[in-house]
Amino acid sequence: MNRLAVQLPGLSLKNPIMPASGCFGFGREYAQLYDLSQLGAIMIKATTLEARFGNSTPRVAETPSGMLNAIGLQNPGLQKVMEEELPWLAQFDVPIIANIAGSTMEEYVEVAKEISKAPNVYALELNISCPNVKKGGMAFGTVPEVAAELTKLVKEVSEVPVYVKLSPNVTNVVEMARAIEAAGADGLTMINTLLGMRIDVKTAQPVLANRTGGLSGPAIKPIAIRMIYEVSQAVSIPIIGMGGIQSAEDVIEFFYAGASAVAVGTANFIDPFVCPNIIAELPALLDELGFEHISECTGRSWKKGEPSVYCGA
Amino acid sequence: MNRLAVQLPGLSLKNPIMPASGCFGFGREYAQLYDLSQLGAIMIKATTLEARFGNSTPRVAETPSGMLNAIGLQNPGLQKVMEEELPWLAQFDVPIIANIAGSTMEEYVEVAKEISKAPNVYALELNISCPNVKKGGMAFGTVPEVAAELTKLVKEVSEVPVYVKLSPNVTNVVEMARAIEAAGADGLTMINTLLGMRIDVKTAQPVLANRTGGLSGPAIKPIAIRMIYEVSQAVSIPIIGMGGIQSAEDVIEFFYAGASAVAVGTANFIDPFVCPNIIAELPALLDELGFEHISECTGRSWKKGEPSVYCGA
Amino acid sequence: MMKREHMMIVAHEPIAENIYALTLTGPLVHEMNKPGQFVHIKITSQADPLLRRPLSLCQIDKETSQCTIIYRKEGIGTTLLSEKRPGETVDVLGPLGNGFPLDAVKAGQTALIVGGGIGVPPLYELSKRLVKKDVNVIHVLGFQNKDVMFYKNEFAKLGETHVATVDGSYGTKGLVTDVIAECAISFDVLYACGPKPMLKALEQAFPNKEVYLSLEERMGCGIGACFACVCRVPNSETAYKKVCSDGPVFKAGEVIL
Amino acid sequence: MMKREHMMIVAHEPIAENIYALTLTGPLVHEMNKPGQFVHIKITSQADPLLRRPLSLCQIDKETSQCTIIYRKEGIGTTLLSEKRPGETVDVLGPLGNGFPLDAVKAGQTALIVGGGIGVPPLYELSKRLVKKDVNVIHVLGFQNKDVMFYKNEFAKLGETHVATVDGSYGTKGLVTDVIAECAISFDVLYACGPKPMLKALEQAFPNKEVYLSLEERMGCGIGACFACVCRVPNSETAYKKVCSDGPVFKAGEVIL
Ligand SMILES: Cc1cc2nc3c(=O)[nH]c(=O)nc-3n(C[C@H](O)[C@H](O)[C@H](O)COP(=O)(O)OP(=O)(O)OC[C@H]3O[C@@H](n4cnc5c(N)ncnc54)[C@H](O)[C@@H]3O)c2cc1C
Ligand SMILES: Cc1cc2nc3c(=O)[nH]c(=O)nc-3n(C[C@H](O)[C@H](O)[C@H](O)COP(=O)(O)OP(=O)(O)OC[C@H]3O[C@@H](n4cnc5c(N)ncnc54)[C@H](O)[C@@H]3O)c2cc1C
Ligand SMILES: Cc1cc2nc3c(=O)[nH]c(=O)nc-3n(C[C@H](O)[C@H](O)[C@H](O)COP(=O)(O)O)c2cc1C
Ligand SMILES: Cc1cc2nc3c(=O)[nH]c(=O)nc-3n(C[C@H](O)[C@H](O)[C@H](O)COP(=O)(O)O)c2cc1C
Ligand code: FES
Ligand code: FES
Repeated sequence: MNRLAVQLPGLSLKNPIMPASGCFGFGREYAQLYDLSQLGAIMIKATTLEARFGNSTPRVAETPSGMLNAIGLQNPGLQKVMEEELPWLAQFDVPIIANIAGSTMEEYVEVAKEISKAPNVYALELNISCPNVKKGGMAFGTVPEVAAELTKLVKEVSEVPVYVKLSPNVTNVVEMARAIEAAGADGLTMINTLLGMRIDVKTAQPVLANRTGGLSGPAIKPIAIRMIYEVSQAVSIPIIGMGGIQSAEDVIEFFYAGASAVAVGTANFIDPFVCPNIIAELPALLDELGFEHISECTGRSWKKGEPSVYCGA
Repeated sequence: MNRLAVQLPGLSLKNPIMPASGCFGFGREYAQLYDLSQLGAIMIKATTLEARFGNSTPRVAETPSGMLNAIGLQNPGLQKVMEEELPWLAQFDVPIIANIAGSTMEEYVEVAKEISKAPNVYALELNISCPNVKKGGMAFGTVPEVAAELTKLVKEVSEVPVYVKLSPNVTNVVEMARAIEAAGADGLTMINTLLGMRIDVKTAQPVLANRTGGLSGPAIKPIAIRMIYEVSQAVSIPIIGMGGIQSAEDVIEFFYAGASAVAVGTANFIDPFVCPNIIAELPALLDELGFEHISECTGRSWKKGEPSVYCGA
Repeated sequence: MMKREHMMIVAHEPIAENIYALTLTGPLVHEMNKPGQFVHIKITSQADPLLRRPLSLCQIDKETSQCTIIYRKEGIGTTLLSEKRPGETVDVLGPLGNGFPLDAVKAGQTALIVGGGIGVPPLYELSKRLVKKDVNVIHVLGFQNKDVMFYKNEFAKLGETHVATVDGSYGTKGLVTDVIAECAISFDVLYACGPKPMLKALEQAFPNKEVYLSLEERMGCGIGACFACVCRVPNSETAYKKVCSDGPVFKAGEVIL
Repeated sequence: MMKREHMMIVAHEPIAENIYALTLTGPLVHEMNKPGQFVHIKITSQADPLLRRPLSLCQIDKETSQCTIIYRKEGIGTTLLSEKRPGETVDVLGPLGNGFPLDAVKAGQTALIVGGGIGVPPLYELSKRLVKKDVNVIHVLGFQNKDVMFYKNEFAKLGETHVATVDGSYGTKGLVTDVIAECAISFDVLYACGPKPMLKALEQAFPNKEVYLSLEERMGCGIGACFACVCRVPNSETAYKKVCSDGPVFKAGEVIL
């Protein structure tokens, strides 16, 4: 029995730990440090139809227990990802979740249609919530009807299950989640970054060239936990949780809130070995907490008095 | 010339530094440590019509560079505040901003009408955004029409200018700000806390008895800065900024974003002398940055190339 | 008076499993008066961990300007604290709260002093002061097991001392209340500090005695301003006491445990 | 190969105003090969400050397993770093990036080495290596003023060394480019590290020479994964180089400054 294995739509994961999109590139750098086959899955950097350079630098700024980024969806474009990155990743025994973005619904649809054909892409993650691009991005992530429409269109063309990535920059995340579930999404991933800003005291100008950026890291963890807690009780599709995860304890906290798997973003920059380390530490932590299988932790903060039942692979 | 003096509707402040509501009680504890007359103003704990006990404990939880609180508007009620707290505060040469809350519009109106008569209350701060109370609180703070209606009703009865405190838990803070400005508010204060949660790894239960709470402290500073940056460009009423301020440099960052004065909340718990310390440090910092008067800093991150003009009292 | 001071560490060592004794020096010691008062410690200068940590005064020595704190390495704050070395400073706010009332018991009378686990430290200074007043002291200390036991000998020097361990690895197997019942200890005033279930049991066991209990609650400010640490008062919907500034020591019955 | 290691501080002292020399020891030194490479340092174990700080290797001594970094106390990270004492450890990820190409210049040829301010440190190991190869080295070092000047003597031991200070408090008053023009220095290859305006001026001044420039950019990961540190490549809308993993040293013209 594998105590960490989890089953999600399209994804049979040896463990529920995966690097978050944009925090792991296409895996090449981390592959120099450890065997990527150890990972539950990999969420690759957002892919758009054409190559994009992204925003001007500076693109990152530090904040208390967090960081702002305004990369602006830099990526080599669909064709290169299909021809170079995904085939390269195929050497590892690890499912890929393709994060896709676009400026128009048509662009999303086109990317989804193509990239979902790649043999090692087992699921899509619709990035409808990137705060760092002028067109698209944000609007798709904040208006339920728009998000639902996009989900529907992508579902129609995708050959693999579709996960939609929720933005935390909304008044009512449950409403968004419900609309997206109703539109046919197979799962949710949450949360993307919070829109933030820093201003340099000496120059009086924003630190980021793009002015605003997305806040990630431990600072946002309590917001992620709250949103997953709310959404997991309102929908029945699974949630891949993220936002400030740094340790095995954090992973358990996300499961308790309602996540069925998690992604680790910013922490990869602080400790490039964080994902394999967490995977290695989880079994001992499960022992300490008295769980047979990690899936028992999902939703435990709101599933009161539920008997401890093994429900894994 | 007083380089720190600022003029706001109803408020002629010797400096723009004030403790934030709920983080300073009614001043009694801090008065044992320093002379409260040093402060620009004091925002007192939210007052409701009747005394409230608030939520069960634990009411606070620590998070990375932040804290969650779910006090639940504990306060001695309007009458006691009018008869005991405000008269006691009158011994200090410092204007009081009365933070008021309620479960219904009527309650807000009643409290506003009475408390605005107190001789040392120079402005009201409508807490339409408290995430820790079941009724009222949140809804008033997230629906523009409701917030506008409440603002109008309170303006009708208040004998002093009315500031409205914005919630960051919204998709579009500019829309809220515009609606509230249009309804006649004299100023805005922002931001209140972000809704968050922590779950105890050992018990699988939320750390706070109330389950969710409001996130404050340095962790939220980049979100506050971004929102003030957006709102200050969209409205013409002044903004009292808050959210994670700990130092004189932080104060300047809030001014650059668009604030005309600031409030310090959580930092009072870490260093009870933080407000007088910041006030003491500001003049040297203004020298270093080359400003005659602190008001020159307001909005400097977006007022491009504006000549440096003295505009203070 | 309460002040904020960067106090210098003069000694810092483990005295039991995950239990450390930290001795600090600085003028602030001269403000520390009552046993049962606590200090609020900021462990790093950075924003993470953000909040101060409340820790009780275990010994106050005005002659040497030193005070000692005994703490258990629990979470991140106390873990970081445990890494500090002599010569470094810590940021201390204090003394806070009202301590144990010494004048509740007279010379020649008997005080029963009951501590559970990490509730034991403040009772040491209390006992020293009572002994100085010629009060007869009896100590009952409860620990999980022998490995986390501390200060047994120090207490024994001051008066009769009983130990209970949950696993029976030292002294009586069981709880402090078992020892009190077993030994049929009689006393005039009871002082206690420890986990809430222990305090509740003591309150119930001695409804007609003068009992003083030191409480713990999660804190924000530690000085009475934030309303984080309130507890309810009997027979009222809205009345409250703050553990940090009205307590941490309350007379049994004063607040609802 | 890049590794993560907790390296021990063996020496740490100020060598000029707000400039510190930090000497570390550990097996990781044996992975450090090229002058111009940098390490990424996590200063506290806590989440604030969150990110690692990129700092260049100034000396690599495999015999003693020691490396030295020279840094300026700037913001919060370097301030906290400056408080660390010998015996403590720091969390180092490295070595990162590609250093200066040593084989761009042959024995008997002349290398002009130009450093500005806190760009000077990586040039010291470079110069030592070139001297070992019997390359003739000429150094031009620029500082704001005399108080923040460092390593002048160390460089002087390796070869001809000129200093410029902005305020004229030492050496030539003005910029490094003034010195180069004034002294009509001739050379085969130029290596430089320093503020961007200096690098741009050098690139423009010597369009027909082989010039290597070490760049700085705000970093997230430091290893090429996050796309924080990119710069544009001439004649392309989308092509880019990453300062952390493709640089920090680039041949002039390779990227747009
Ligand atoms: C008045 C008072 C006196 C105390 N005296 C002592 C003492 O002498 N020795 C000792 O070992 N412990 C004492 N405690 C408990 C001590 O404060 C906690 O063990 C400590 O705060 C844990 O911090 P941490 O960072 O290690 O744990 P974490 O779990 O990381 O702490 C997270 C947050 O929870 C708070 N917290 C955690 N446990 C407690 C607790 N039991 N009580 C209050 N807040 C808590 C922390 O202060 C912090 O804000 C006392 C508590 C109070 C209220
Ligand atoms: C490849 C490389 C090599 C470097 N080598 C050295 C060296 O040998 N000696 C030295 O003194 N400095 C060097 N620097 C600059 C050094 O990284 C910054 O001075 C340092 O990060 C400032 O951190 P702080 O916490 O003191 O400042 P803060 O202003 O608090 O830093 C906030 C954030 O901005 C980043 N940052 C601030 N200034 C710079 C900068 N100039 N370049 C890149 N990021 C910055 C920090 O890394 C951090 O993420 C180098 C930079 C790079 C990119
Ligand atoms: C540098 C950086 C780049 C990111 N790029 C993307 C992206 O391309 N697509 C996406 O959906 N999310 C992106 N994100 C968001 C992360 O995937 C993740 O949702 C967020 O950072 C919260 O997790 P964390 O706190 O663990 O980093 C990016 C985050 C960072 C820090
Ligand atoms: C313990 C606590 C209690 C608070 N109570 C109130 C309140 O009664 N009314 C209110 O408008 N805001 C209240 N706030 C919010 C603060 O006034 C402030 O908006 C927020 O904490 C952000 O500022 P900070 O990060 O400096 O704390 C409270 C905050 C804290 C931490
Ligand atoms: S901890 Fe703030 S009132 Fe007691
Ligand atoms: S710093 Fe992450 S790619 Fe260079």
